[in-house]
Amino acid sequence: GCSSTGGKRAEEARAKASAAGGSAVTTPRWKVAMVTHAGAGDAFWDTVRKGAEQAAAKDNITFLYSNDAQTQNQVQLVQAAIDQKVDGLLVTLAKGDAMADVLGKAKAAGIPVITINSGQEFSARFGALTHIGQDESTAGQAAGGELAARGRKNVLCVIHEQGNVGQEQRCSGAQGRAGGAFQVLYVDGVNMPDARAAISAKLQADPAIDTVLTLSGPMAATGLQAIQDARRPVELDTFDLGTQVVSGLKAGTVGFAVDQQPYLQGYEGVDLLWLYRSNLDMLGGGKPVATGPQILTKENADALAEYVARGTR
Amino acid sequence: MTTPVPLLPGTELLALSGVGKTYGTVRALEDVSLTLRTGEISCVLGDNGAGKSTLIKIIAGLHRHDEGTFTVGGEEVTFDSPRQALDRGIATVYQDLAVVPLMPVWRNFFLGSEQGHKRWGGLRIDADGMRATTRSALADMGIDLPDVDRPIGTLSGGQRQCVAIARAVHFGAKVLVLDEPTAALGVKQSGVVLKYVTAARDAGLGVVLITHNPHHAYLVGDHFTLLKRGRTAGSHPRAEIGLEQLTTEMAGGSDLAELSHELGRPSTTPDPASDHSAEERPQP
Amino acid sequence: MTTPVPLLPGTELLALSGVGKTYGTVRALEDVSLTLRTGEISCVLGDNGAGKSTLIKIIAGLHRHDEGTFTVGGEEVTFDSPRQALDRGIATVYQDLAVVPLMPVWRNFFLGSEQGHKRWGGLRIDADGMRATTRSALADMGIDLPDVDRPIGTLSGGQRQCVAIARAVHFGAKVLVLDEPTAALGVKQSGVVLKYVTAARDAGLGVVLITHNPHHAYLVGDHFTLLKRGRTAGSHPRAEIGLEQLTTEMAGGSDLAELSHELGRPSTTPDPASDHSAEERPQP
Amino acid sequence: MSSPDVLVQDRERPAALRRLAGRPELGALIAAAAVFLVFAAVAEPFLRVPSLGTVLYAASTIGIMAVPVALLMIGGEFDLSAGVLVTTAALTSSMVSYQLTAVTWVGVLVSLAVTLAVGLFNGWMLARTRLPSFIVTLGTFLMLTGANLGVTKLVSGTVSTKPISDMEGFASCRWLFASEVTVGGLTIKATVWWWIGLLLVGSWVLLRTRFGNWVFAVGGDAAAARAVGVPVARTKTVLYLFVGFGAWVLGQHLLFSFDTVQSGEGVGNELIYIVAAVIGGCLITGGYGSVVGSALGALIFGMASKGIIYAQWNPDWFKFFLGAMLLLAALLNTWVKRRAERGPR
Amino acid sequence: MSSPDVLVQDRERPAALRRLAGRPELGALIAAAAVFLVFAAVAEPFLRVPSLGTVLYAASTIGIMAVPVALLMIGGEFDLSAGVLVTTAALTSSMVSYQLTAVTWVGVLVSLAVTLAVGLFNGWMLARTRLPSFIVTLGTFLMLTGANLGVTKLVSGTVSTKPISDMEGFASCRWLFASEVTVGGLTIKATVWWWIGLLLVGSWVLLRTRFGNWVFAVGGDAAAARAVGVPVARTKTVLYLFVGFGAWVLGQHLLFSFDTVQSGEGVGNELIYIVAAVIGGCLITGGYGSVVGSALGALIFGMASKGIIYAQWNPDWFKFFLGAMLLLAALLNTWVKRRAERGPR
Ligand SMILES: Nc1ncnc2c1ncn2[C@@H]1O[C@H](COP(=O)(O)OP(=O)(O)OP(=O)(O)O)[C@@H](O)[C@H]1O
Ligand SMILES: Nc1ncnc2c1ncn2[C@@H]1O[C@H](COP(=O)(O)OP(=O)(O)OP(=O)(O)O)[C@@H](O)[C@H]1O
Ligand SMILES: [Mg+2]
Ligand SMILES: [Mg+2]
Repeated sequence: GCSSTGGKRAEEARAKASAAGGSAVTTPRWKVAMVTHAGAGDAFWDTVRKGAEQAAAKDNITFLYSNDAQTQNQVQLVQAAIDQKVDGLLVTLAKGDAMADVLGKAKAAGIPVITINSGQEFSARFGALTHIGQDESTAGQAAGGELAARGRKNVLCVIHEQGNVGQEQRCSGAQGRAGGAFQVLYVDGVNMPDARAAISAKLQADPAIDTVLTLSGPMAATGLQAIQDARRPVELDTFDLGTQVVSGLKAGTVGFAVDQQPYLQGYEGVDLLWLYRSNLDMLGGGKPVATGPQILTKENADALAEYVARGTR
Repeated sequence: MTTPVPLLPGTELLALSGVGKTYGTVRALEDVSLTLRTGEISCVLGDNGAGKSTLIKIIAGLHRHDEGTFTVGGEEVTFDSPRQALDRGIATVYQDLAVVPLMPVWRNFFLGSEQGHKRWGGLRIDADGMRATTRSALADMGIDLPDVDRPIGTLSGGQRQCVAIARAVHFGAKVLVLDEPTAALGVKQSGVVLKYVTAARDAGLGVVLITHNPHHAYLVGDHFTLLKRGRTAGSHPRAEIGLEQLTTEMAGGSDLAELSHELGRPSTTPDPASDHSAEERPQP
Repeated sequence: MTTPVPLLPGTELLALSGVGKTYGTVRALEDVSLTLRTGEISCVLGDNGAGKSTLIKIIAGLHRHDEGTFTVGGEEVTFDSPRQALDRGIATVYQDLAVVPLMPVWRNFFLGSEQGHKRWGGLRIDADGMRATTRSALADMGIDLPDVDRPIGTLSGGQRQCVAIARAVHFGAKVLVLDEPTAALGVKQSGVVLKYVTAARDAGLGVVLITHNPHHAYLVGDHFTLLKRGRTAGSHPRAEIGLEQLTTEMAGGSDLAELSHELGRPSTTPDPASDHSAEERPQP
Repeated sequence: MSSPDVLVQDRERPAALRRLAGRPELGALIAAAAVFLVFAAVAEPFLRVPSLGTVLYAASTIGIMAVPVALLMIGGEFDLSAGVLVTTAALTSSMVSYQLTAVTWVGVLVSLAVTLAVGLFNGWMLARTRLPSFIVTLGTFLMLTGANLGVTKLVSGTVSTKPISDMEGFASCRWLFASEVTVGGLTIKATVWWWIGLLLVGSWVLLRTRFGNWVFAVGGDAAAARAVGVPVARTKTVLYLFVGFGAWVLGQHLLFSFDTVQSGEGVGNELIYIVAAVIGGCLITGGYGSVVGSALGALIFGMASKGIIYAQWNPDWFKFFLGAMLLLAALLNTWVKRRAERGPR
Repeated sequence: MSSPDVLVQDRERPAALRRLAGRPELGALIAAAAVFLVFAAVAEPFLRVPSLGTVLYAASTIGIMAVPVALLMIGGEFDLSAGVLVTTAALTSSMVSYQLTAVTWVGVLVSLAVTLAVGLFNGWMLARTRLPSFIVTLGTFLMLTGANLGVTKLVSGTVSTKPISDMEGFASCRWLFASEVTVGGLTIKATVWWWIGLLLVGSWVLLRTRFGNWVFAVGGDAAAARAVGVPVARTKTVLYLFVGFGAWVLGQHLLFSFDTVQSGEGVGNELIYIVAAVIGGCLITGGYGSVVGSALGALIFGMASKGIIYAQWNPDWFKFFLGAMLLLAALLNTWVKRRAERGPR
């Protein structure tokens, strides 16, 4: 049951499972909790969750999801999962050191932990079985390299959540490799009109900017609007996908997208926990499993469109 | 001025019978009855905390009574809001919640009864007309306020009271209810208010007047109800009671005269009878 | 009771001279002077909006005067806050901002002058002691309130006024300032307040008393200042003025007697002299 | 007895000046001018014509909501749900049109019904329970935040809506809510017209109608207003409906200019609307304020937040500058008002 | 003349019951019981002993701030900067210790100085400018949010602080602010003790001291309080200092239990503190409320937010449930209070 591409197969598995009146496996009904540092209503995390849910359906697992962007609340949510005596735990480590204590408790309670998405450097130290995800700095560097390769001279990196470590890492990673001038702009990610006006204002203020680098799918869409408002040929590049990113790639308004396959992070997380519990398997022997960065361009756009529309890429 | 009519045998405007009211654990009114007819001024007198304001608030629709019946024009009612009382023609001046401090004087004056502009079919208010009306209504009471756009909170206590009274008189339809209207007023303004009250009576309205001043009450009242600890301690038509008796009943036997005696001020009459009751004494 | 002392030649407590005050564009006071000595009751009278409350607020430290000088105990002062006035022994009862409605009666009574518990070195307040004091101070004024834990906002208008007065009297140090203390009070409570005022005078305090009631004023006052449109319209020691004259000056010539004549009520004396001035008439 | 007898002297001052000095928005006007001058001095791009369009757009997206929020505040109440209600409006419109495969106008109308229903709920809860509006609308705020996400996931399967730009009626809706005209380099977005329209209507209603009088009264002293027969609960409910209407307009703009809507948006904007109203001279306790002032508040906010970008100040400190700006504007505002009240001496 | 003469009849009711019925926190107590019962019925893990520890911990991290915020609200003012001030406290402590390579106690003390200084600034601005506290503290809120990020980036080069767990003094600081004791499966964190301590002190000060009397007075009617000589500005400033103190305690807890601090956190928590205070019976307009009530409010919030997790309700609807919970608790609260006031009839 270890799959690395898409949810199609998982969906079929689930369809088969439900047709058979149960799941595809015969292990007992385990309970796995995933606690992320996501804000509410974030498209990226929705995809992660979808992957996890589909794997859980297939593996006869009760899947519990909770999220909170604040460190102390995320810690409390992990603690609540431990209180519920779950059989496995998936945790994001965006807040690094802060999770040390509570993951120690999970270990003491005998709950296997896999870390996902961010915090690769902490994963092993906190006793996690493995880490599945993308190192944000590496992803940033990949973006920077691609920017340099495309000859972008003056890049504006748009951070939509001020003080978010992962976003800072993406921007600074890109800055390190991009070569040309590089600036950062903070916008309010939950207020799109304001973000749009802010990016336009920045483009108006600095005519030298030739590239806008956004850090999420929805922000890419807003960035495109702002570029339109500025009436200048500015290229937009982005992290993560989204319907508008894909159509942008197709139309040529979006240069490239750095993808980390969020679906895979959720799906594999659950699936690896199931494998560990049922067969004591561990992929890569416990070494971090990278799901990105993957640079997607116009060439990939057509192939991706269907999956993005479905919400699994 | 019209000739005095001690008790105009008009139609009954409102009647309370056996009314009671409890606030939480405080029994403010108990078994109080009162009838008001057209062309009659009914005075309610009593000590502090006797329940006078509570009685008025029931009539005005601000509080609901817990016991007894309250009829307006013969029909039993329980008001849910002052609007209902106003709609039945009961206009009230309250002792403590008269005005909205931050609003200009003229807006306060017309609050709830705004005057529409003819040309706009009443949708748009006629601000200038309302300003002018307010100015003249106040001037009639001896208050000259060229700038009726001032927030009413910047007026003196008495001036505010005057606005509230002028408003009630201006819009008063059938019943005018006044809670200690003259308390904060000077001699002159008190006189004006009392004149208004009699004018309203003569126009056929019914008036309920609360006051601590037996002189003011006796000057205009047709009927006197005395409250004590929330209960009716006396109910007399004018014919049955004199000012002296009224003052004595109100003060529970004591009086300022007594006090001035105690204080031993030189100006005080050694006469044990109330100095205030002088007007009751037979003419020399 | 002590023998009357028309004007006690005490030391000067406070003096205003040529004081003026403007609110925005409204000139509320202009060139007003007033002197208060120990053992003296100085009454301020005037029409609505004449500036009486403004004068009191300057003395109490609530507003600053714009013109003139204000000396307390011979020293020129400009108060920034009521605290400074209180610290110099000036206790005030205001016409409109007396109490904090949501606070229990006893907390209001002691507000700003809380009584510390002996055992706690004054850090912890002596709630029971304060409750008992409040209860007895109110009982002395004829208000029986077993539950002094009630929010003061649920008291009747007059009861609230009584608490404010009892408080000022209780904590009054050298100067007691009262703005229309008897306006909302019944005959009995008014009497109590006037007795307090004279008792304070007899104890050597100075009292500034504002009232609309010339009878109350004349009953206790040693000096009378008349305000009109913010200016001094008259300033008389008791010896120089009679009640009748005072009433006439206050009312600007008109009077209730005149009014009752106009109204034509049967009880009114046809005597053109004020019915109120009866006490001034030589004894029969 | 009817001779004028009370001293009220008005100092000699031109009537127009005196009128202005007494208006709640005077301070905001001067603060807005000051903010404009600061950025005109330090940020060269700020004065360019296209920049003006950007600033106006930013101000209008705040101002559209600031108008009803200011009216509500004058009426003595808060609405913490105003921010997410905008998102609710956009989500509803999008999902209804998409799911029914109907002309987008259907979604637009259903969305109006929903926002008005939320306004009605707020007003009704307030009147029935007599809870403070802070609590009631905080409840609605949380519930709407949850429902935005929950319903969207339930209906669309993802946390954002599906694109509807290829649907019938989209073009005309877009024209109404999200078009733009460019005159001599200055781009004016549709939101600016909506803003001006709401401003005029709101201001007229507040100052020139009976309902406006009631708004001042219920905010200044609800008990006194009730005592003279003003329908307090109904007045407040209408104000909440008006907030719903504003949210609907802005929500449709959001939808028809961005095509898809994220369900998590809008949180926190309610505070910005309130700030605009307060800077514009509304008293937080109600009973005093102006609609025009709220527009000036929105303009100050728009100029400050975009001016900092034009001035290219260190972006790390963006919020710091914004806070300092806000405090300074508010300070200037009160200082001016106090000077004006004291008169020309 | 001194004979009691006014009707005040107290119905026969046990004194203790009457006392309780009049207390502001009665409603919150019953609402808390109701929330507890709901989750006890639907969520099996909710009743386990370790869960109790988790709920208590969650409640304490709200409650520590809810105590001073409630006092401030009783004193008639808001503090929107309370949420980010906690982060400021943690950041300052961490960075000072790290940059000076000093014993962590140095950072802890400097942090206390900084939070108190912010409180002082809030109080001083309020008194000097007479702006509404909503605006003043919103300004501080934005400025602190910006400064948290700006200073951290300036000093640490990143948006979070460096770990300090290997520094001298860390262990003792951790013991004070972030230790835990486990008794029979129940883990009690240090924050719970701090919470109880602040609760007792706050409640005692409010109800039993002269200062507490002033707090009620300045919130109930600042003008009246000022008129009887209460130092209004000073009283409010002290309340802001107390908020600063609470933020310091919670900030140190965050630092010493999580080792590093993210500079962008804390935004939005100020509303939760206010909610806890209001559910606990504080009047939003000031002058009425209780400290114990704020604790019940924090407990309700802690139980609801964790109970939803234990009950395994759909997380998409989390906020919706939370909002509904809040509204129901507030409704129950007022209903109980009104019943209690009406007496046993
Ligand atoms: N805060 C204020 N702002 C503007 N004008 C004011 C203010 N307070 C009082 N005034 C005005 O100053 C004048 C004097 O008012 P003041 O309150 O002193 O009168 P008063 O003699 O106490 O009247 P009353 O007997 O009615 O209480 C009045 O015209 C009043 O409208
Ligand atoms: N809202 C309330 N809650 C509780 N008790 C109240 C409330 N309003 C009035 N009372 C009590 O009811 C009694 C009657 O009050 P009311 O105001 O009717 O007296 P009143 O006759 O108008 O007195 P005054 O002459 O002093 O105005 C008093 O004991 C008062 O304390
Ligand atoms: Mg009364
Ligand atoms: Mg006065």
